[in-house]
Amino acid sequence: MQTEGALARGREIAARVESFVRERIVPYEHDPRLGAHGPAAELVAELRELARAAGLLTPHILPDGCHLTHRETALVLRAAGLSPLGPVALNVAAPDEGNMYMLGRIATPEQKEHFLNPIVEGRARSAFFMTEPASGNGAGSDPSMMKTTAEPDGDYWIVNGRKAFITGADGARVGIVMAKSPEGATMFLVDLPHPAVRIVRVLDTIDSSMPGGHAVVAIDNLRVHRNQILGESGLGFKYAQVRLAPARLTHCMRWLGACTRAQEIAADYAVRREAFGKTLIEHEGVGFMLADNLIDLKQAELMIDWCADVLDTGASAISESSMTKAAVAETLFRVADRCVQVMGGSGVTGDTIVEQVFREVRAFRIYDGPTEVHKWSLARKIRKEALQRLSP
Amino acid sequence: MQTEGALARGREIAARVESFVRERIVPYEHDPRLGAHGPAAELVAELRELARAAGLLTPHILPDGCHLTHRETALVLRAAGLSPLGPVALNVAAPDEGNMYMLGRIATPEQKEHFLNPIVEGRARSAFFMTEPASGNGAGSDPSMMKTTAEPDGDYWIVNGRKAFITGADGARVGIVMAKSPEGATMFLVDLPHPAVRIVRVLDTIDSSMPGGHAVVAIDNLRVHRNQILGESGLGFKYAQVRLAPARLTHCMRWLGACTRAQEIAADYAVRREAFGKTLIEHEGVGFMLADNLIDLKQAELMIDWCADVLDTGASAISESSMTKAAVAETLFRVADRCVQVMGGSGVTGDTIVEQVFREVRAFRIYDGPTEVHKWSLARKIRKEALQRLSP
Amino acid sequence: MDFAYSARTEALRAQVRRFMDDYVTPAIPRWQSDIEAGESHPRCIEELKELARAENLWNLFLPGLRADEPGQALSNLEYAPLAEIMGRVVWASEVFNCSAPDTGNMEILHLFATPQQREQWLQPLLEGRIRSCFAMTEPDVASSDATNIQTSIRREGDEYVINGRKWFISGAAHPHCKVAIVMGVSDPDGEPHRRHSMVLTPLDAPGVSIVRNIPVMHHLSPEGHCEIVFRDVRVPAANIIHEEGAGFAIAQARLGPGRIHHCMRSIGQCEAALELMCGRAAERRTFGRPLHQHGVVAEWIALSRIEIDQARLLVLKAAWMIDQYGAKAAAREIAMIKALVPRVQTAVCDRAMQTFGAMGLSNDTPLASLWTWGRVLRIADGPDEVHLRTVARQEMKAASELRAAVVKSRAS
Amino acid sequence: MDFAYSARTEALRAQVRRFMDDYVTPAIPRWQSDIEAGESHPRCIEELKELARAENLWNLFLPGLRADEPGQALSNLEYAPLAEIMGRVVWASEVFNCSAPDTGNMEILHLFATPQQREQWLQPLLEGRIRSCFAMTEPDVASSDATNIQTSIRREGDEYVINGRKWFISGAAHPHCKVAIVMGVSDPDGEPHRRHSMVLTPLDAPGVSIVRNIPVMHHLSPEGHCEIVFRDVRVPAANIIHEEGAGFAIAQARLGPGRIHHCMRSIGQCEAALELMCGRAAERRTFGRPLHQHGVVAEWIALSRIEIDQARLLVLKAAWMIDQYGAKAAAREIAMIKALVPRVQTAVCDRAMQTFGAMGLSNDTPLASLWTWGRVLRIADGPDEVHLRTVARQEMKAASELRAAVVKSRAS
Repeated sequence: MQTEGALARGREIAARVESFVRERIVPYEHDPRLGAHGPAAELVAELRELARAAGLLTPHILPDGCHLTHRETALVLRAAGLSPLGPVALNVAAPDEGNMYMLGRIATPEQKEHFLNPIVEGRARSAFFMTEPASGNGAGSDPSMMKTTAEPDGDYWIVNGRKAFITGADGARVGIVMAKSPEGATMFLVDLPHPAVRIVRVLDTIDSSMPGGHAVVAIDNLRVHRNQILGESGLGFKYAQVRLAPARLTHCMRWLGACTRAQEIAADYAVRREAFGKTLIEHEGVGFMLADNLIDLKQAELMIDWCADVLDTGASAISESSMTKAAVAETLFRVADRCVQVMGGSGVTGDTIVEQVFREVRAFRIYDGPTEVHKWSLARKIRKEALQRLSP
Repeated sequence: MQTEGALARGREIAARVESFVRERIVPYEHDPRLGAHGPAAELVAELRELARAAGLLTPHILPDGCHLTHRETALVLRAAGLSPLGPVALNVAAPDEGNMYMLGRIATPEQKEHFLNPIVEGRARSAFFMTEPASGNGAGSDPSMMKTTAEPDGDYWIVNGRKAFITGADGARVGIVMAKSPEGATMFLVDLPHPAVRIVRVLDTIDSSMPGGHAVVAIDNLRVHRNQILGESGLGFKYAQVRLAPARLTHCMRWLGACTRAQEIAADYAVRREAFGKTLIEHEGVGFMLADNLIDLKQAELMIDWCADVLDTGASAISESSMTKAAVAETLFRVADRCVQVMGGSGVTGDTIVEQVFREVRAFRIYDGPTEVHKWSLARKIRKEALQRLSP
Repeated sequence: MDFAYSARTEALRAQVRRFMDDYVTPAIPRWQSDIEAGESHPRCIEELKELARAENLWNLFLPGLRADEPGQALSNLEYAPLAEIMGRVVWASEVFNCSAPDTGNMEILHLFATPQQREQWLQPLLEGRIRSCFAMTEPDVASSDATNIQTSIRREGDEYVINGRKWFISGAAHPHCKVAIVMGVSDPDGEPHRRHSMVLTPLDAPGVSIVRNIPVMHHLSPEGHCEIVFRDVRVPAANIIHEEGAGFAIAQARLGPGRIHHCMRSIGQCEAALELMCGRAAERRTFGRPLHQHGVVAEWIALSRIEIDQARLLVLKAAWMIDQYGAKAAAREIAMIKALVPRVQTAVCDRAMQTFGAMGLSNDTPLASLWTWGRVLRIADGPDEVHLRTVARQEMKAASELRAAVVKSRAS
Repeated sequence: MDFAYSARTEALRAQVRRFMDDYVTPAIPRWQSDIEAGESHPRCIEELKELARAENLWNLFLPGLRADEPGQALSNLEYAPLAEIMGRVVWASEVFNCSAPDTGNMEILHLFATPQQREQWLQPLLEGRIRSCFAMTEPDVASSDATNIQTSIRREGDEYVINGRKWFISGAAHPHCKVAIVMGVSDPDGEPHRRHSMVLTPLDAPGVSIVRNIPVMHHLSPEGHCEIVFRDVRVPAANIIHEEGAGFAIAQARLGPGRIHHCMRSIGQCEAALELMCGRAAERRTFGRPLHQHGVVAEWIALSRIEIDQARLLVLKAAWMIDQYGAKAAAREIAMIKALVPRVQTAVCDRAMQTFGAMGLSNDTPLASLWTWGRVLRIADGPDEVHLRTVARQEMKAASELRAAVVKSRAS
């Protein structure tokens, strides 16, 4: 738990981010360069130029390379998320934000210089090649079933495998590829595009906020120098854990921002639109949906802040972030669903961001671990604790 | 938001309360003196003697008459609530706890001496005579429709009316009676029992934790001296507001404690009991219910702490306490319902407190404002804010 | 396909409704005051039974009722809407000799009773002279998996010796309750589904003790949900039902129609709760308008109507399937309604209680008691989860057969 | 009461199912590639239409179809299960000349068309030579309250002059779509329910412009959900449907059977989604066992089956009521299914998507698209809230009549 005083820095940045997003980024929400697979590269560059000029690019990483605390990050990313374009514009979007976090903690100075800095500067996008196709008994979201291999070859490693749902792979300049070496799971840093890393196809999915969309990727005889191993061979899962809880949480922060804005839009609509002789919000069916949203948004915020506090103590927060991710994804989906319903016909068109937020949050209930996987691990934790209580 | 340091006092008291409740009070949970209308007076006295001996009676009021902060109170009342008998034993139960809070802030020194001190000392119970019968178009939960009257008669007032659902009226020694004087709503302090204040009947309700149950009361020509007016004539609703948000919140705290214990009991049951070849908790249907509870309990806790923080700033927290009361009552009911389901047949018997907690929390969704009344006022707040946003 | 009740059903519905209006509803205050006076079997019941039998509204639940047995034989589909009407008053079924658990017990005996069992137990049950209970659930094991049942039924010469503990034995506290059908293990080493047997056990046999009448959700039923201990209870070997090892199969068979009855009674209770809710919503005003003009209350009313009508149709379809194809073919539908209807009942009653505010928590309306009873039904006779598991298994089986058929038809 | 489909219905179900298996399903890839190539009316449709018409699987939705009109006349109850089968492939209804909004339009014209209107529009529609759209919803007003409709239809001599903006006009982008039935205000000072009229408006009339095909939930329908502007559009006065001021009444009447069709198609989509879910649950393993052995997935399968079966029964009952007593008598049931079925569809599809994990978010299965379509249906044609309001009003009315009857019978 952090005092108000300690959060002042984060509040100040968040306030600037909020004004910037509302004034400069929101007008781009109907830009024709927004495609089914996310905003086009040219649009991303244009938005980032605005953020750079405002001194707000990558606002959660300080000039000395330190990150804001997780609680401060929550304030900033919520503000960035007020538009689905905000996180991309400010360079706090997935997967770059999580990748920067992990590289900042594990990469060598040379690796940082070559791979991390361009991402931090908003000049390069990155992708995290972990998930594998479910068909053919690949890993899906279960990392222990990974089939991609890395075999040593002198100073080099040869990587082969198939990856699926790789967010932002199309157009990324930095790849972090997870493969199984003789020592175990290992991460390799790769310059992209690379002829051995082939985008098989970019999926058409219901979400559309992330540049490059989600790709199926084939890796055939990718040759990587051993200097490009992130950390040590065999410790890939350990590093993934470093990224895991914070990255779950930053998704929650961004989508909380988006749903907060959706609620504003829905409330504004409901006080203007009339039906059956009164404004929509005066109909209890509508007013109660918005009241439920008010409560749900507050609960999501409190869960995020709580989990951020735990992370700021230095704990890994594995189960806290599971609780938070499962609760926040489901809660925000209900919020977005109600906003759609309040908006009626306008809610299912692209005329406001409500429709997009609804689709995005639906997807969020699945990526970074479906709700059920988190509950499954929470049930195991409860079991373990009850057994300890009964026979200490 | 309060730092860990500032909460140390509350934590220390709460830890002692928790041990006391678990070790000394829980064994009374099958006491035959627990009736349909709450624990009998003799049992209450016996439990309070234990608390007094342990130095834990009325633990949220310090020897100098000051109260713990609301955040500290949350810690202490959660611990007290771990048994449905805990709050009564420790003298932090409704309605006494809220009455002590209000009297501590508004009563004159003489009134405190006569009416407040016996309650603080756990020697007297009190009742708050506000709600009126719904039939005959009485007030129900809408205080502006109050029909009980107070007419001046020299130095005295004559009070006449009908009250309903008066918790703890049967057996109370201190009554706070709300009536409409020519100046408006007014509160009168009354010594009970009193021949003019007649318990018409004590209702059979689904809850059973509160001594004296809930009574229908007839007040006929009750004569009260003007010294017994609480504060000023006509300011009754203002004083009720003083009590309102904190009393809502302490209900949330106590029932959070009770549901926390119900979850422990259900989890312990689920790791021991077997069905279809494995323990219950290994069945996902059961494990997921307990995981949902883990999340819900955390959300309830966070809402309570947030609202307590707002109260501790000195704000009236009317809408924050509406959000919290509505959210926590519904959330805890789901928790209790799942505990019943996990426990199977045992869950619907009195063999554990799970069954009682389920009934109590069902009632909590209605008293202190049904969930829908809170949502109704939240919807109005949203409307007001949206209108301000649109035409500032 | 036809959604209208048959002419015969409509006539019976009118008759039962009239009987309820003329005799049962007016007797409620007498019943209530007898119960409050500690009477476990209010006197009005026997008077009403005579009236019902005189109108031949008797044993309506038993499709196989023989011509020489009292009452009239109805199909499950014909009986279901009558059970709905009876269900509106919790104790009314007994008046028509249609109350659980006797109905299920009579069904079993009708199928399997020896001439001696028939004379000793079935005939008095059909005539409403005695009542019975069904002793299956045990406190120490998850009894929704019937193979877990542990009570021992050991053969010794010409007798069976019963040892074990049962709970939630409904009806055992009724003063007319004379016999229990006890399920237990007769062959501990047998194949799991052939291990159990059922024996008729007189409640006055030495060694049978009713330990307590368990308050369920804080409510003490006059007929009881009892905990019973059987200690070295000896019954004649002739008291076995059907044959040794048949216990599990009989238990399975027993459940179908009984669940239809329970569910239809619950539907009747839902209708009663919805009527109360509508009445309250019409009369009571808050914030300047009647409750039914508050959108949330209107929505509760609408959702309740939708849920009730859907649930009724599914229960009726299950009844129709039992009539047409037998209880086994209707196993999926029976599991569906058992998982569904108690949820609907608790949802509808919960909304009705909320509409009544604090009054909904009191016994001034029947809602709190209906609601808690609905909550119990989500657990009694197998918790929701067990029935959903059955439905899922059947669905997976059907889906895999369908996929196989598609593959085959493409190959051909 | 009988829950079996009639022999005729069973035969037709088998025939339609076979037609789908033999012709429609195999054409899906061709349809898909045509659509991806930008074709708004894939060629396979016209081929399939000829085959369907040859089998007389044509105009099955219209109970009043005359002997001299193409196709066969079925009751709503007979057609409903066929709509369920057709609904499994989103574009299949057109093959049988049973697609919305033409079905509703043909119904109206069948009732009200003048001989000239019949020849010019109804006959080509019945023969599947043209298509039509229904222009009611407006962006600027809450159109679920039809009295809000603002488009002006002004009489000028022998013509009507139409001015207004409509949106979500389904089918308007279909290349064969030739005519819109436009609802608008013809008598602004009239009594609210007599203010509106409907006129047949050719889409090629000067002043009609299709402003855009609105992507709905990020999905661009080839047939379109269009925004259309009418600016000083002139049509002959003879294009009025029925009479001036009849617009509101016709709009009400049009909705009943159309909602049955929509709902039954949705039920078919639920069945398709459940099949996919079961298939995935059988094949995919996580944490060491197949998904269907994970309790939560099994529960989803069971709940989906229960919800689908209940919803189907309620839709069939509504169809039966329309056949037996007319759409007006079935108004409550129609509102119930409109509020219910889209919720069931989104719930079932949502679970199926969750079972597929990330793949469920992609177009590699039809689930995401079915789910978003179900979500749209919770708003299109009146949001849930409006229909629940209707149900609640009917229920309050029924309950108050019942209370009055009880009071009266007690008094007598």
